[in-house]
Amino acid sequence: MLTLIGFEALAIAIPFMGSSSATSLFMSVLEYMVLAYSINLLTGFTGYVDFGHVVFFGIGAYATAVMVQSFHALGVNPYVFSIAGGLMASLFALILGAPILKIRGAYFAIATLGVSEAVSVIISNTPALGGSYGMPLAAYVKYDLTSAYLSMWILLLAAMAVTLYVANSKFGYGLRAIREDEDAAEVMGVNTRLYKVAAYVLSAFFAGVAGGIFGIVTAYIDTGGYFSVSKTVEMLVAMMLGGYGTLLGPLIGGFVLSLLEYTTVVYIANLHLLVFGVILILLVLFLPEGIVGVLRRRTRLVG
Amino acid sequence: MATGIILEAKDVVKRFGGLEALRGVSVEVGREEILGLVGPNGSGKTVFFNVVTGVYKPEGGRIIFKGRDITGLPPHAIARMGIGRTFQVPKPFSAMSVRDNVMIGALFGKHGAKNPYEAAKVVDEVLELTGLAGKADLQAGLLNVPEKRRLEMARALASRPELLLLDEVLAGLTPTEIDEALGMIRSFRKELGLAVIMVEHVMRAVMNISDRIVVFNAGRKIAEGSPSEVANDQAVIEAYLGAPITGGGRE
Amino acid sequence: MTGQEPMMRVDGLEAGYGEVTVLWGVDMEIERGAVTAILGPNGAGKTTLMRCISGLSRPKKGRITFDGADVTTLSPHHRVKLGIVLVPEGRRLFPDMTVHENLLMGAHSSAEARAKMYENLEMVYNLFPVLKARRRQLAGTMSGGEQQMLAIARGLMARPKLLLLDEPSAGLAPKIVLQIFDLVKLLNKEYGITIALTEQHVENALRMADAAYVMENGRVTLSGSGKELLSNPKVKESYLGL
Amino acid sequence: MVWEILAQILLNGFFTGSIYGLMALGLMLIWGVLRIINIAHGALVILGAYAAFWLFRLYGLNPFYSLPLVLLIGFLLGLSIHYSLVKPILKAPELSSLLVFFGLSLVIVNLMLIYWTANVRGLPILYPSYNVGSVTVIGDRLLASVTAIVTTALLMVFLQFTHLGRSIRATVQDDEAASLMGVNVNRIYAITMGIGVLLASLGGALIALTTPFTPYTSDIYALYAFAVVVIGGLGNPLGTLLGGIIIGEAENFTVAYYSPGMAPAVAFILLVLVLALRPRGLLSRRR
Amino acid sequence: MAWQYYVNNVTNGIMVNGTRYYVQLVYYDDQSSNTQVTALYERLITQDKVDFLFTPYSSGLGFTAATVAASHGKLIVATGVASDTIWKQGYTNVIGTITPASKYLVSTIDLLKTYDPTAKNIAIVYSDDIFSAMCAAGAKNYSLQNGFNVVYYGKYPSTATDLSSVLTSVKATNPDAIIGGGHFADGVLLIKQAKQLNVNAKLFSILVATDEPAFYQSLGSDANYIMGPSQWEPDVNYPVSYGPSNQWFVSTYMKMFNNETPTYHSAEGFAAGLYLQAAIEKAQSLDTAKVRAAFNTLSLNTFFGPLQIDPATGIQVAHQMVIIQWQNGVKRTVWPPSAAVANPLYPKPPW
Repeated sequence: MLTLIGFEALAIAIPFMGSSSATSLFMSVLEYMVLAYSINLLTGFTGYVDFGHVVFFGIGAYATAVMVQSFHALGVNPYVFSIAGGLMASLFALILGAPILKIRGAYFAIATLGVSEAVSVIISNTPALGGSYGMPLAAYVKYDLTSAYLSMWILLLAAMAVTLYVANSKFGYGLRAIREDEDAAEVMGVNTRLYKVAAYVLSAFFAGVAGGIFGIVTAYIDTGGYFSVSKTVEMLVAMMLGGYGTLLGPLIGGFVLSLLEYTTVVYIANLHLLVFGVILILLVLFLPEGIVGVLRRRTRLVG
Repeated sequence: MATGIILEAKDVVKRFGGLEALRGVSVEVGREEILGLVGPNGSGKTVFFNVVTGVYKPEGGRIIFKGRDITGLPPHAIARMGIGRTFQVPKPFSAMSVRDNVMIGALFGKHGAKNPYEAAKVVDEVLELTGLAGKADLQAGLLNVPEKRRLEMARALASRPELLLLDEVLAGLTPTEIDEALGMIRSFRKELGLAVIMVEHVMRAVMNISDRIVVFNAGRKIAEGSPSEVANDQAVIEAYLGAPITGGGRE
Repeated sequence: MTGQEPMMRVDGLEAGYGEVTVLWGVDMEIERGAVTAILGPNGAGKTTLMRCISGLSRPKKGRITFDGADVTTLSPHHRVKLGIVLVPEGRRLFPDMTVHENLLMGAHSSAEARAKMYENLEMVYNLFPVLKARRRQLAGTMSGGEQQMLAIARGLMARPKLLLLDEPSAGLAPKIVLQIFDLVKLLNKEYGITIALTEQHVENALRMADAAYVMENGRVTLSGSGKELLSNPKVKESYLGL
Repeated sequence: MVWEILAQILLNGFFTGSIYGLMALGLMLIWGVLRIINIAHGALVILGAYAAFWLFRLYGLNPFYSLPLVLLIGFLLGLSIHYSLVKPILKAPELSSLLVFFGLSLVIVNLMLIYWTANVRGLPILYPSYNVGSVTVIGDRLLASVTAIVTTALLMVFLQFTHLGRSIRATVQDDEAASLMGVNVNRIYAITMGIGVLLASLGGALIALTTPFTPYTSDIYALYAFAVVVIGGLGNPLGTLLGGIIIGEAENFTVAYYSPGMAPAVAFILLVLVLALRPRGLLSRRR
Repeated sequence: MAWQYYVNNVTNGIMVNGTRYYVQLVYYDDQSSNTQVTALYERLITQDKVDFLFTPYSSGLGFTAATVAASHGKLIVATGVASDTIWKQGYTNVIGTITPASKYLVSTIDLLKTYDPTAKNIAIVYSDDIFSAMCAAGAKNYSLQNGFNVVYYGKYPSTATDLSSVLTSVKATNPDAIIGGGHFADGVLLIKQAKQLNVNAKLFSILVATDEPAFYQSLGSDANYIMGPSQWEPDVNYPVSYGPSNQWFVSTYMKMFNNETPTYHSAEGFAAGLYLQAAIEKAQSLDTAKVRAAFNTLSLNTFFGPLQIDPATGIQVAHQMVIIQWQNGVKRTVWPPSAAVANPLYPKPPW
C-alpha cells in the first residue's frame, strides 16, 4: 500500500514538473483505469457483460460538448461541464436499464452492443450534434492539459472511493449476490431489478465524465472515435487483466494495459491490436481471475 | 405449541403450460410448528415452496402470511416479510466466503441491517449456531455437502425469518450428519421461535422431527396428520410403495 | 444364477456431483438373462448408479466390468456400442424430432444396429403399434405413456445386451404402468435381453424381478431374490422410516 | 414509376437480405449447438472473401469454381479452432468464450491487415444484369441470392435427413441422451464448428463477388450476423434466412423512404427490440 | 520519407544563417484514436523535441493534433487534413498544403460547365463522415451558384455494404452528373452497383477511390470514363519554380518504395515538407513565429502545383484540384487545362 501511495504522489506531481508528454501519457493511463472502474461497477460486481459500455463514454462526450458550446461564455473551467456529461450518461442508463437488464447472459452483451451502435448512428444523423461533421471544440476551450489531468485524477479517486464503498456496503453485497446467482439473491430479499439499474447508472456516470474530459482534451468529437467497439473491449480487458469485481484490479489492469498499448504503439507500430488479441486469448485460457486473483491465491496459499 | 396460524395457503393452483403442478392445495402452518411436507418426486412440493416465496405466481388461490395476503408479491419483498428458504440443490454464492454468504442473509432479510458492520453480530451468532464459525473465511464453494447444507440454513436464518422453508436439507447426508442436522433444526425452533416447513425424502428423519405431516401426490394433498397417522394411511403407502396393481392388464 | 460370471459387476463404486458424494461404495452384480430391480427411496442414489453404469457420470472410485472387460472410464457412446443401453429417467427424448427420427437416432449407435436397422424398426413397430401410427408426430407432443414407450423403443433400436431402465413407470397412470411391467417381462423372456431397472412400484417390481437390491443413502442395505425381499418387513421400513 | 421503384427496392432488399442471411447461417449453427457466440464470425467471413479473391486474382478462378477449395479451407479452419480454443472453454462461463473469440477476431483481422494491407479488394462484375420491365436484376446478386437459398435448403435437408444432421439436432435437444444413443458429442461439436466456419467462408465468397471489402469490414458483418440471428431465432436455417431478408428489406426501405444515413440503425434497433421482448434469450420457449 | 531523402541528400540540408540543418522525421502509428493522438503529439513535442509537426491523416485527428501543437506554440503543417472547419477554430498555427474539402468537387463542376452547357441536373451522394460531407456541401453550394439543379442530395453510412436502394433513388431523378462518394470501399461499390443497376449519367466523379490503382483492379473496364478529383497526379505538368521536378519525385519515390507509383497522399506529404523547407529558408530561422510569418508572403510553384496560404487563417488558397479520368485502363489528368495531359472523354456512354 505504501508503494501505491508513493506512486500516486509521483503521478499527481507530474504536470507540475513540466513534462506534458508524461502528463498526456498518464492521462491515457488514467483513462484506462477510470473506464475499467466504470465497467467494473456493472460487469465486475453483477456479472452482466456490457459490450456496449462505450455508449456512456460517447454520450458523456457529446453532452459535455453541447454544454461547452452553450455555456463557454460563463468563463468557468470547461472541465466542470464533464459532470453534466456523466449525469447525461447516467440518465440514459436509468431509462435504458429497466428493459435491457432483464436480458441475461450473452444476450445482454449483444443487446448492449446493438444499443451503442444504434445510438452512434442516430447521433451522426442529428444535425444539432454536428451530424457527420462531428463537434469541434477548439474555438470554445483552451487546451489545458493540467486541468484535464487533475480532473481525471479526481474522477479516478471518486471511482475508487465509490468502488471501495460499494465493495463493503449492503449494496455491494447485493450486487455480488446477483453475480453469483440472481434467482437465489432475489429469494433472499435482494431487490435485484433496483440494484442492477443502480449499478448501471453508477457505472455509466464515470464513463460519461471520462468521455467529457477527453472530448475537451481532444477538442473534437465524432461518433467514429467516441463510440468505437474497441474502446469497450479495452475497458473489459483492463478489468479482466486486473481481476474483476475487485478494488484494485482496475487500477492494476488499467496501468499494465495502457503502458502495454503505449509501448506497442510507439515501438511495434501496426502490431498493437494483434498483440492485444493474443493477450486476451491467453488471459482467458490461463489467467481467468486476473492479476489480483493470482496474487490473492498466492497469499492464501502462503497465509 | 401451535399458538396461532403463521402461514395459510388456500386452494393454490399452479400450471406450467398444460401441466398442472398444483391442483388446489391448502396448507396451514402454526407458529413454532415443524411441518413435514412429503410425497413422491414430481408431486409438487418444490413448486409449492416456489409459490410461497413468490418465485412463481399461482394461477389460483391465495397465500396468507401473518394475516397478510402476499400472493403475487416479488420474491425479495416476501423474503423481507420474514420467510426464509433453502434450495434443493444448494445455491451458495460459491465465490464468496462463508461469512459473506451469511452476511447477505443478514443484510436483506426481515429487519435487514443497514450495513455490514451492523449485521456482523447476527452473522456471528448464526455462524455459531450452525457450527460454521470455524469455516467463516473459507470460500463457500470449497465446503463439503453437509457444510453446504448448513450454510444454506445459516443464510436463511440470518435473515431472521419467522417461517423457514427447508428443501431437502438432509439429502446426501450420512445418518450421523442427519442426526446433527435434526438437532440443529430443533434448536432453531427453540432459540429463535420460528416455524419450519421441511420438504424431505429421508422418511426416518421427517417422521422423527415433525409435529405434523402433509403428504402431496400429483399436485394434491392426499393426507395430513401426525407422523404415525400418516404412516398408516393406505393412500400414503400406495403413493410411496406403489399400489400393488392387479387386474386390468393389456387388452 | 447358475454360478456363471455375471454380465455386469460393480465393485466399491463411489460417485457424486462436484464435491457431493452420492454413492458410498456400492457393490452389485447383474446376472446374464435376469431382471434385476434396484429399489430405494428418492435420493438413495439409484439414478446416480444408473448414470455411472451407462457412462454419463464418472465414478470417483470403484470399478465397473461388463462381460469381463473394464468399462469404468469408457464414454457413453462407446458403451452403447458394447450393448449397454440406458433409457434414462424422465425419458429424455428429443422433443423436436419425430417419433421415427428418435428411433433412427438409436439405430446408428453401432455397426450391428445399423446393419439390422430395418429389421429392428419392424420389430419395434410391431411391439408398439401406437408408435407406428404416430411415426410423424413430434416426440415432445405425445402423452407420458407414449413417450415412455418411445424411450424404450429407441433404446431397443440400439440392440442392447443390457437394457437399463431408470424409473420407467414414474408419473404414469396405473394401466400404463402395468403395460410397462408386461413389456419388461416380454423383453426379458422372449427377446432374452438382460434388464436392470429402478422402480417406485416396489411390490410389482419385486414380484417380477429375479434379483433385487434395496438402496438407502447411497448404500446397498438389502439384497436377495425378489421373493425373499417381498416378505422382508425391512423393505417397508426403509421407505417410511418406521 | 412509383411502383417500379418500389419493386426495385423490394428486390434490392431481398438480394441484400438473403446474403445477410447466408452470412449468418454459420453463426446461428455454432450459437445454437455449442451455445457459443462467435464474435470472430465477421473476421472469418472476410477471410473467406479473401480466399475467393486471391484465387481469382492469382489463378483466375471464378468464385463458384474455387468454392470447393474455399469451403474445405473453412471446414479445416473450423476444426482447428475447435480443438485449440473452443474445447478448453466449453464448460467455462459465457464471458470466457466472448472474450476468446474477440481475441481471435483481433488476431485474424490484424494478420489480414499485415499480410494483405487495408486496400480495398473486390471482384469485377462477373455476371451481367438483366432488365425485367424497368426493374433491374443484378446478375451477381441474383446468383448470390440463389446460392443463399440453395445453401439454406441444403442445410435444412442435411439437418433433417442425414444421420449426422440428426445427431447435431439431437445434441442440441439433449446432449446426454444423444451420447446414450451412441453419438460422440465432442465430435459433433467439432464438426459443427467446421460447418459453421465453412458457411462463413461461403458467405465470404459471395461477399467477394458482390461487395468490395477490407479487413476492417469484418466488424460490420459480425454485427449484422448477430442482428440476423437474434431476429431469425436459433435452430432453424429458414428463420435465419428470413431474419436476413427482414433486415435487408427494412434497411432498403429506410434508405429509399426515410434517410439513407439511418439505415444501419434499423438492424440494431430491431435487434434490441427483439431481445427486450424475449429477455431470456431465443430458446426461452422451452421451460 | 522521400522528403527527408531529398533535403539531406539532394539539397544537402537546409541552410539557415550559414548552418546546414538536416531533417530527421519522427513518426508513430496513431491507431486512428483521438486519445492516442494527444499522447503521441505530446511525446513528439516534449520528448522527441521536434521543431515542426505534420498532421495525421484524418480530419478528426487533425483537430486534436492542431490543438496540442497550438498549446506548445508549434507550427503544424496540414497534410491529409482537408476539412475547412479546422481553419475556422481560431488556430493560427495550422498551415494548409492541400485544397480544402469544400473545394474538392468544385473543379468537377467547372469541367461539366465547360464541356456541356446543356447539362442541368446534378446528383450528389456522399459518405457519412466529416470530409465527404464537407466536400458534398461545397459541391452543392457551387452547383447552385452556377445555375445547376441539385436533384438528389443524400448520404449513406461510411460502412455501407450495399448502395442499391440509394442508387435506385438517384436513378429516378435522371441526373446528368453523379458526383460524391467518400472513401475506397464505398467508391468502388458505388460504381459497381451503378453499372449493375444501369444507373447512367454523362459524368461520374467520385472522391478518393478513383485515384487508387486498386480502383481499376477491382472494377476492370467498368472504371473507364469515371472521373475523380485529385490533389496531384504522377503525370501532372505544372511549371516548377521551387523544389524538384515532378519527374524526379515520381522516379525517386518508385526507387525508394519497391517500384510503387506514388499516390497523391505521398505527394501531399512531400509537398508539405517542401513547403516548410521553403518557409524556413525564407525566414532564415527555426523560430516558429518567424517561419509562420514567412509563410504569409510565400508563394511557390512546385511539382505539386501552386501553394499559398491565407495569412490570417493559414488555409491553402492557391492549390487546386486536378481531375483524373480512367481512360482505357490508364489514369489520366484531364483538368485543369494547365495540368492536363489528355482531354476528358465526355459524355460517358451508357453502361
